Amino acid sequence: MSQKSMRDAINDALHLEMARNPNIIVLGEDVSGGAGGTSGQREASGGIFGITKGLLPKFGDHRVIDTPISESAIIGAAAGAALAGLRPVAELMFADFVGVSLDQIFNQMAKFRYMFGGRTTCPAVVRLAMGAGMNMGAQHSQTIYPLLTSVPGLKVVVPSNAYDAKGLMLTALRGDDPVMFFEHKALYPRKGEVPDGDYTIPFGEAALVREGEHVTVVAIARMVVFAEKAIDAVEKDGITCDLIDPRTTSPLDLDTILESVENTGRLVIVDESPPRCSVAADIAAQVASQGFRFLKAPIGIVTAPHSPVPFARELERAYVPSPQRIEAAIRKVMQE
Amino acid sequence: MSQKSMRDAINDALHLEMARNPNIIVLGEDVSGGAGGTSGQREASGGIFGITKGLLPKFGDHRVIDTPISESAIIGAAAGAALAGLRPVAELMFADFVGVSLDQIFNQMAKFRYMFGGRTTCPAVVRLAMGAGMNMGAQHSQTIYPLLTSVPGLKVVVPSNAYDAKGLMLTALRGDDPVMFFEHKALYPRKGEVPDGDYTIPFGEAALVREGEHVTVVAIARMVVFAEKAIDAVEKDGITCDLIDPRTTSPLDLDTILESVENTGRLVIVDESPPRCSVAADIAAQVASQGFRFLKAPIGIVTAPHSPVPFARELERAYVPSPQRIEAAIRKVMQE
Amino acid sequence: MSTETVESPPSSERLLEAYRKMRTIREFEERLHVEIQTGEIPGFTHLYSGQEAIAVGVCEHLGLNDYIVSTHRGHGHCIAKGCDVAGMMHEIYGRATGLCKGKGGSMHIADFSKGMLGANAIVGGGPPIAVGAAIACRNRGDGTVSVAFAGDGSCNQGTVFEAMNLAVVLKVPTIFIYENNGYSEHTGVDYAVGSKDIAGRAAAFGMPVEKVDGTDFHAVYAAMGRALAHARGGHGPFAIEAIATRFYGHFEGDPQLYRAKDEVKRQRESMDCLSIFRRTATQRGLSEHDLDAIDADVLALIDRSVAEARQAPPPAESELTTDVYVAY
Amino acid sequence: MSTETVESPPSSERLLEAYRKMRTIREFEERLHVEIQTGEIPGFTHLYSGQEAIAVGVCEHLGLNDYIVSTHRGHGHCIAKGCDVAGMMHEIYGRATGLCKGKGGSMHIADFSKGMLGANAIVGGGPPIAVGAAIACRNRGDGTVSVAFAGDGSCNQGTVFEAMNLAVVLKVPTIFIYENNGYSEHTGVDYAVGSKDIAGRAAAFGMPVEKVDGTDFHAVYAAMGRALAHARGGHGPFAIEAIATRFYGHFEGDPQLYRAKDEVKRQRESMDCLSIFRRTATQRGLSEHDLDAIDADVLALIDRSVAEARQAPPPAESELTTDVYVAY
Ligand SMILES: Cc1ncc(C[n+]2csc(CCOP(=O)(O)OP(=O)(O)O)c2C)c(N)n1
Ligand SMILES: Cc1ncc(C[n+]2csc(CCOP(=O)(O)OP(=O)(O)O)c2C)c(N)n1
Ligand SMILES: [Mg+2]
Ligand SMILES: [Mg+2]
Repeated sequence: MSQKSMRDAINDALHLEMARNPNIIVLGEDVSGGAGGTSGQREASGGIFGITKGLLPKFGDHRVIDTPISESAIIGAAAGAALAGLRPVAELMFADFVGVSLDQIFNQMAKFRYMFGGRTTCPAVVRLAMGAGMNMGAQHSQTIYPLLTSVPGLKVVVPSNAYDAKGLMLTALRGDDPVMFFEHKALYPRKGEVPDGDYTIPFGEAALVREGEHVTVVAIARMVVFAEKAIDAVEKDGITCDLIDPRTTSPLDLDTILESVENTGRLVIVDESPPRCSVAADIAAQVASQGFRFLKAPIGIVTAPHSPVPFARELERAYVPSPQRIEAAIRKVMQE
Repeated sequence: MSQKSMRDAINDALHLEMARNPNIIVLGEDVSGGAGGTSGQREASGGIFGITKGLLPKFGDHRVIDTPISESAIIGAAAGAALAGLRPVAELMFADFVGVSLDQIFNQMAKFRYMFGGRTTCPAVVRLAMGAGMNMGAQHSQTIYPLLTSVPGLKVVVPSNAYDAKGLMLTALRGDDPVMFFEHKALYPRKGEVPDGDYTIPFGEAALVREGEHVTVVAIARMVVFAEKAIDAVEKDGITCDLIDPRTTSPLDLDTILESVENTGRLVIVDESPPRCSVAADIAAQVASQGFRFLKAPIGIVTAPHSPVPFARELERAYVPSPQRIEAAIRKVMQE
Repeated sequence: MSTETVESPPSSERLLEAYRKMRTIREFEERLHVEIQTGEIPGFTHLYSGQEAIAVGVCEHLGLNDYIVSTHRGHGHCIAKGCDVAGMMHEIYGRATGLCKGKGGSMHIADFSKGMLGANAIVGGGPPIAVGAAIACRNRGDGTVSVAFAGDGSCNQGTVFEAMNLAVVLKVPTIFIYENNGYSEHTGVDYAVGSKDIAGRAAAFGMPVEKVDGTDFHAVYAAMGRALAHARGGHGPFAIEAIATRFYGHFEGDPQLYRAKDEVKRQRESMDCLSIFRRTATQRGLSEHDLDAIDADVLALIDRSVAEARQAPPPAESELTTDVYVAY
Repeated sequence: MSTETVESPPSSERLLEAYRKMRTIREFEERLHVEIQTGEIPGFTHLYSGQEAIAVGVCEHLGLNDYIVSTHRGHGHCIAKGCDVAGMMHEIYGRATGLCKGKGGSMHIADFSKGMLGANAIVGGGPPIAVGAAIACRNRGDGTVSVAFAGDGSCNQGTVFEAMNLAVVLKVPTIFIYENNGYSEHTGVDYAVGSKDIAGRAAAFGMPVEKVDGTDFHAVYAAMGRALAHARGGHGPFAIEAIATRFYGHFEGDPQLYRAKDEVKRQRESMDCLSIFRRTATQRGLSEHDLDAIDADVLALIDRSVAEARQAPPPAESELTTDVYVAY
């Protein structure tokens, strides 16, 4: 057990599993870096976010593959390699780049197993760095996971902390379905206790991060951190909350959410995405359909506004759901 | 006024507006057809679905532009032409092809106006043929509109009949935002009364297709047709329904839905898409949040299953929400 | 896999096998053309008639561990790679007994036991997948290769270019087969491909290319032999542009207004790879009698496949939500 | 627009103007390099230092009605096309007074009054947009053109290939400027571009290409003159591959481990377009004194821009939901 950043925790999982399973390959832009450079130094990068550091020296360039800027080919190659017996981990770098590679994700990878009558699987992992908070502008700050949660055939992982990230990555690397592994950029440096060895966290099992009586709060990825702050704030007034981190949005652990809502009667959902067809909306709909009788108050939904992510610091700060907005939503459902 | 298919109604709108506004261009694969063919006959196609028939002879090949199979370039060119003062109408053919062109839709078109501080608009229309029902398999049968409804900056149109299709298309061609115009393939041949002349239908204004007392049914595109059958069936037992056709999912006319739910207390939503992060989920969430006090029963949600679209006739029939399933959902919310 | 070296001319056993495959493809498609008119076959179907020598000339070199990735017009590639013909017919009819249990259909036939990684209804969808499979080949180091079939129209899709560059950069054994049949849907290749040809583009991406007559099995076979020697030798990708024509419309039901009136008729006379093959068959030591016997065999196989497919059961409704991760 | 014909050598007024633009870009970037270290500038920033002669050599030919489409490394293109320098600085600081009200930032500067259709943070996002703008140019029939700037790395993105083919097919006046600065992020062009060069690819797509020294303003200017004559003459697209280098890392903060230790130092000595320009300036009838005066002017402008930008107000919170269709 040691204190590790989420960045190191994911890196750790890749190291562990690549050592264990020779079929795992990693590919993407600058996952190692330095190819064709004048210093002769490979590993000049280790991934723009450093997640694939140290893999090339250990596993060589047949397994750690730097690619040109060709996201469709990167994801397509991952899909094809998976059909041919490998277990590729493709780095898409910014989640926003699903724009240039969606076909290979949603028409190919996601559908192979079904279209081909179950005669194959497609065990590929796509890693996507997501989220606002670093003023990277409208094309480098989106959350995207709602879009991929809507696609049958994909599993979607949205860790909120280092421990979960490692365990979920190890699960992803051992599963048989394509996995979209979302890493929130603002969480990369956040540290937590992470065991050094092997452990997995099953998909479709939410974490009950906090226990309380009055309100169920469901929050995703970085929003878990913000929700904790909001819950701390309302606790001073005697309002206690269940805080549920779904960890994977597909499969979604609806049971844990419904059980909690049965106890609390009140639900607030926090999602950094714009509101329409979001995962927040998705969870709200499922509860309104399957847990309606438990609800004592309207469902509180806290999301970004329905606008692109703005650049300026002040605007971006206002864009991302804040602990204060979450707090207000909790108080509001308590008043009804 | 004359009986026209939805196909002809959309064609009509294009003819009308292209004659009126010289800045409108149409581009896509085989929108005319025959270029480079050995017969010398242009207009060999008029669009794979015949929607752009007759445009080339009237408006010439500077305005009716056949393209190679390059969807990113087609949509990107539409985006660029729109910035440069034209009003392009790009045919994506099958909606499923957003996979190979999403970036130009969601990172470019959708965001220009915002990213560039309101200094430009991007008046482009993208036409997408969607939906199951013709056994075209997993990559040619999806609905896709939930995915694009989630994107801030896009307007999303989902007509259910010929009359609306023409009026909504004329609105699309005169607006200043990018519009995703979804045409359900199974609706193309369906006829309805369509005025010959000019008329527009505003975005964000739902149609109240039927009026009733007991249940609010919201249905989208082809599902409106199926919902009518279901409503006919339950009427025999004295259950009457409001049937609301949102016509556009972005903007969404939530007010009309909320007003109706205030009267009926019961809501069933029908969406041909898979369930997760669907427009059905989106509407349910908004009602559970903003119209909770009106609800007397759990919200009924009728969607496709969370699977790709299967090929075989029997399976595809089971995939698409049927009048029977809608009827069952209406009866179920009445029992609670 | 062939016992000949990849560059030697084919044995007469192989030639007979090649003829059988080409004839099977032809009769499969000709029969579909008829059966589609009964309305029993769901969806829409793209026939490969006219291009048989390409699929077979390429695949006759391949073993079960070599991969191919196909297109929307994939029946020929499937048969050439050894997919079960009856299983294909059942699939096209949407039967539970189809190669993909009736869930895929004409545009999504795959058979992983044969190294056939799937037809693809997205134009340009296949080549990146083939490059991925080639990474697996390279990493296994067993001399296997991966082949991407792609049409002339697909050669304008960005994914195809990306795939070529990636294959060159990684030096993986991908062979790109560009089937130039003159049309993408209702548009001629001279319009849609802005450059002189497709081969020149592949060359500009940095790989060796050959341009061959796609109606001549022997020409395709020979070029593929050289491609294979190159790829198996660890020299990276190779491309072949094969010129042929399709004897039917883009899909069944296409009125083909873009084609000169007698074009198909003329092409059936001058560009039929089966007639062309037969013309020199005896010189190559094959007997007319053997070829006729194959023809009869093939017709019987197709008859049987259709008859069975018509009677076969549809998939059970429970199949709707199997073979996919689902949770609700 | 220039009164000279596109193919004649530039007048001394134009040369002074070009020098001013190049110097402005250089000082803008050098200053940003310093200011970024204060932490006051949000986001991440890609500097154009070293490539100035390309942007300016190209844009000096263009009028307000000609379009350009830019990249993530767009400051140079903006300045060359005439965007307000202070407005750009304000934008990069995220101020309400920025060219895009602070909502775009460094990677999303646009100025439609100047024909600058936008920087683009998606590699390869721009070229298709430029082809669209060229359709508008063609349809207007006013002789205007549309220019796509793209990096060597972007030349592996499918969208760029699609754009080239589409421009050739439609014969629209798009000029593709490939800025080969040797790197895409931390990867060298010799690795990522599998072919011999980028120019050869463009040629294979069917358009004329020139390869020029991108550190030599005069070479770029001359090539662009020929490109423009071609495009304005209705002959369709044209491509230029311009070789240069970037004097900084991929983005600010890049430790550049992929570059030889003294590479940048050597390049600053031998590949600095400003020194190179100055070397022959007097021969071309420009006085050292005039150039020095421009340098002083430019420094003052940059100083003023930074000082003002630091004081300028942020966008109002209401801006969060303006300039976008919103309704829920
Ligand atoms: C991405 C995509 N765009 C468009 C289509 C529609 N489409 C199907 S086949 C086809 C023509 C393909 O032409 P070519 O590659 O020459 O193959 P051929 O049909 O001649 O075998 C088109 C445009 C598609 N299926 N996928
Ligand atoms: C689609 C996409 N993929 C990857 C990136 C990340 N990225 C930004 S700049 C860059 C390198 C671009 O190289 P090049 O085109 O040579 O331009 P340069 O940075 O040298 O100006 C990459 C990979 C991106 N922004 N967009
Ligand atoms: Mg073709
Ligand atoms: Mg570069």
